[in-house]
Amino acid sequence: MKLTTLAILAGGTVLLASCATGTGDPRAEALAMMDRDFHARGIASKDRLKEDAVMAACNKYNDNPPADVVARLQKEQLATIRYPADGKLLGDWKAGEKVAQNGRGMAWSDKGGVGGSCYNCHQIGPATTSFGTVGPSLYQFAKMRGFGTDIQRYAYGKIYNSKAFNLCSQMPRFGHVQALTEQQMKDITALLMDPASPVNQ
Amino acid sequence: MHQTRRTVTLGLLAALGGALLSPLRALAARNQGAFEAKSAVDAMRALGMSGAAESKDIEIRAPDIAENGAVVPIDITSNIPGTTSISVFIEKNPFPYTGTFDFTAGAVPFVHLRAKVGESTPVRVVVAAGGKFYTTAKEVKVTIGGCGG
Amino acid sequence: MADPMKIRATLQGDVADVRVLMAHPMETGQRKQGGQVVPLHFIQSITATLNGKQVFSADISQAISRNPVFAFKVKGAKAGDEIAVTWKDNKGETRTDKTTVRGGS
Amino acid sequence: MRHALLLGLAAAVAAGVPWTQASAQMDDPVAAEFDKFREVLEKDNPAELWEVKGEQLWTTPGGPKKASLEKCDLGLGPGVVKGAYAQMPRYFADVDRVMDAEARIVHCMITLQGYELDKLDDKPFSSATHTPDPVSITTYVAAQSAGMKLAPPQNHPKEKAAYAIGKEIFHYRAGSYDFSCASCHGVDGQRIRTQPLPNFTKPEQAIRSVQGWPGYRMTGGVMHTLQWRLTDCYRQQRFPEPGYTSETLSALLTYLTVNASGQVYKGPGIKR
Repeated sequence: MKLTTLAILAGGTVLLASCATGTGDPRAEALAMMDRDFHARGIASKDRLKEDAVMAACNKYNDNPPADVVARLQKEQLATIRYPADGKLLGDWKAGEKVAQNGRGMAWSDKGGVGGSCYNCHQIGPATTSFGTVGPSLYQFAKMRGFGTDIQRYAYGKIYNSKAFNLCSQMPRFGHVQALTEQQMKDITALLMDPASPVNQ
Repeated sequence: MHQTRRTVTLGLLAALGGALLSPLRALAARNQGAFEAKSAVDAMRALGMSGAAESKDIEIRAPDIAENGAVVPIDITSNIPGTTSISVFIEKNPFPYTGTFDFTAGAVPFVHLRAKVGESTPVRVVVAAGGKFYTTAKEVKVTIGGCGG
Repeated sequence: MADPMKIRATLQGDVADVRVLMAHPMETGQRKQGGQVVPLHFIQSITATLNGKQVFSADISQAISRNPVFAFKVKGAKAGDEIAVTWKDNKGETRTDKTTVRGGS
Repeated sequence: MRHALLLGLAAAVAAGVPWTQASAQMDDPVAAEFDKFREVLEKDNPAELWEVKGEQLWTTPGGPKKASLEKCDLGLGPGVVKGAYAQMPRYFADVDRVMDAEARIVHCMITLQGYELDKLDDKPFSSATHTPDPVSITTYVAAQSAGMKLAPPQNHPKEKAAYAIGKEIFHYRAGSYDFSCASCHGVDGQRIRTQPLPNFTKPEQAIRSVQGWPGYRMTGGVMHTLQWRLTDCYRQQRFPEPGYTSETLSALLTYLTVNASGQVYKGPGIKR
């Protein structure tokens, strides 16, 4: 009896906090709990806790939303990509290597100076053996895929907004969330695409 | 006058402290020159260990690749009879000379220590035995781990 | 005041295996905290005695890891013998802790 | 044999041989080398220094009320420490919520010793020069469960709810980089840089989320608890900060610990 009362009370709190339609819905309760428990720190504002439409679909469907949802949202994400106004997609691969090595930025302990964190998850240049394996190897990226403009646009676009190509990709949307500058993204694209880059030797 | 007395008192205190701490080490002062040397060769020269002979009777057990350069475990055993000390030089550290371990009155010539290793480097060991010096080295690699953030 | 060491001395035959944990920052003088360099602060010397007689000593540098760990072996020890370890750092601070040798397996 | 293989592969990689040829074999020798020396490091773990300190803090009267923590109920009755850590997180009726070990210890410090939460959670994590008391106490409490099987209860409805909610939180993607806990710890056999990433959704790997914590972290040479581990994961996930000893962290710890149920907890460990 007492337990029931407590459960109803607890359910009531959840209702107020998250507008969940019923009690005992773990996802709704999780959202309400996190909303209560997280706070802003440094540059990491509280609104980062909110899922946008893409993450809401990925979270709800365990990274595998229905095809029509995927098609609609990917189209929207594709439309967010801003290609360089000067039409040049390739920067300096040496600068790109530095950006790729740098794993800092965007955390509450950071102030500025965002890196691409690329090596955290990908093999890229042959000189670095301490690379992650969360993402595919990018070694010989253009050598294997071709050096053409279409591949350049794909590489730049993928860095800018990975979700335009694979909705629930684990890769961040570096341009979309304004983590990397246009120049940094050009430089990383050059690291992957420049025939002189060690990636393509 | 006052100044002199204070200096004398301090000197006595230091001597006493040293004596209480370690009757043997009070005699051999810390070799500051060796600790401040920027190369293993210079440090060994400062310690009078130049020209140590290569020896297979010194065992160094340390990782081929260290998980974290902040804490690299090193076991050193000398199988050379009459070993009195083991000295360690981490060659590529800013100050390679890491320390000397002295064995007296029945201590087995073995030491386990953990050191900071800044980059991949040979770890050189010099053993003193019967007034002579013997040496060997082992390569330790240091990698980048984690997110780097 | 410095925190106590943790010393273990276990017999293996007539050899005491002595293992020492020390609480010390071992600052290299190169680390920065809040934009300021943390000054050099490290243990410089260690001595160990068996029943008051010195058996092991060391001069060490700041390259020894923070919260240092050392192990050494003393021959001719018996259960109940006293092992004492002393360290002294570059600021003159010192600490001595003792333990009793225990019979091993 | 293994040694030769390792060196050979390291040389091959250094010489620029494409990783695809070397990677399959490379992972294992490096991991094996790390494991071998992890054993050496664990044999004498500086964590013991904080275990001793934590025991003192547990038994010595302290705080504004000058009381010890010996009446603190960690779930097995007032003052029972042995085995308590292995059976947490659990539901506590006096607060009507599920609490993990550190959350419960902090609760006891507040109710029994008279500390204020605001002071305890101002700087709750260890730095090079300071280890907060709850960290030392948690290390002591954890050590009293060494060698025991993890058995966080799943009887009370709120314990079951905490597991289900924790599972949702674990998989919740958001933040600037769209990361969830599962982004790194939801797939087998991945690494960040050279750091292997266990898959915590699988029981046999989930133990690695609990094992070794509280842990002496070689980076920085500091003692850390699971509260720190989860909080720092959220920092690297580019999330805002979760509250110290919050229900969110207890729910996540419930999910992780229940997944590892039945496996033996070895006590405070050493971490990279």
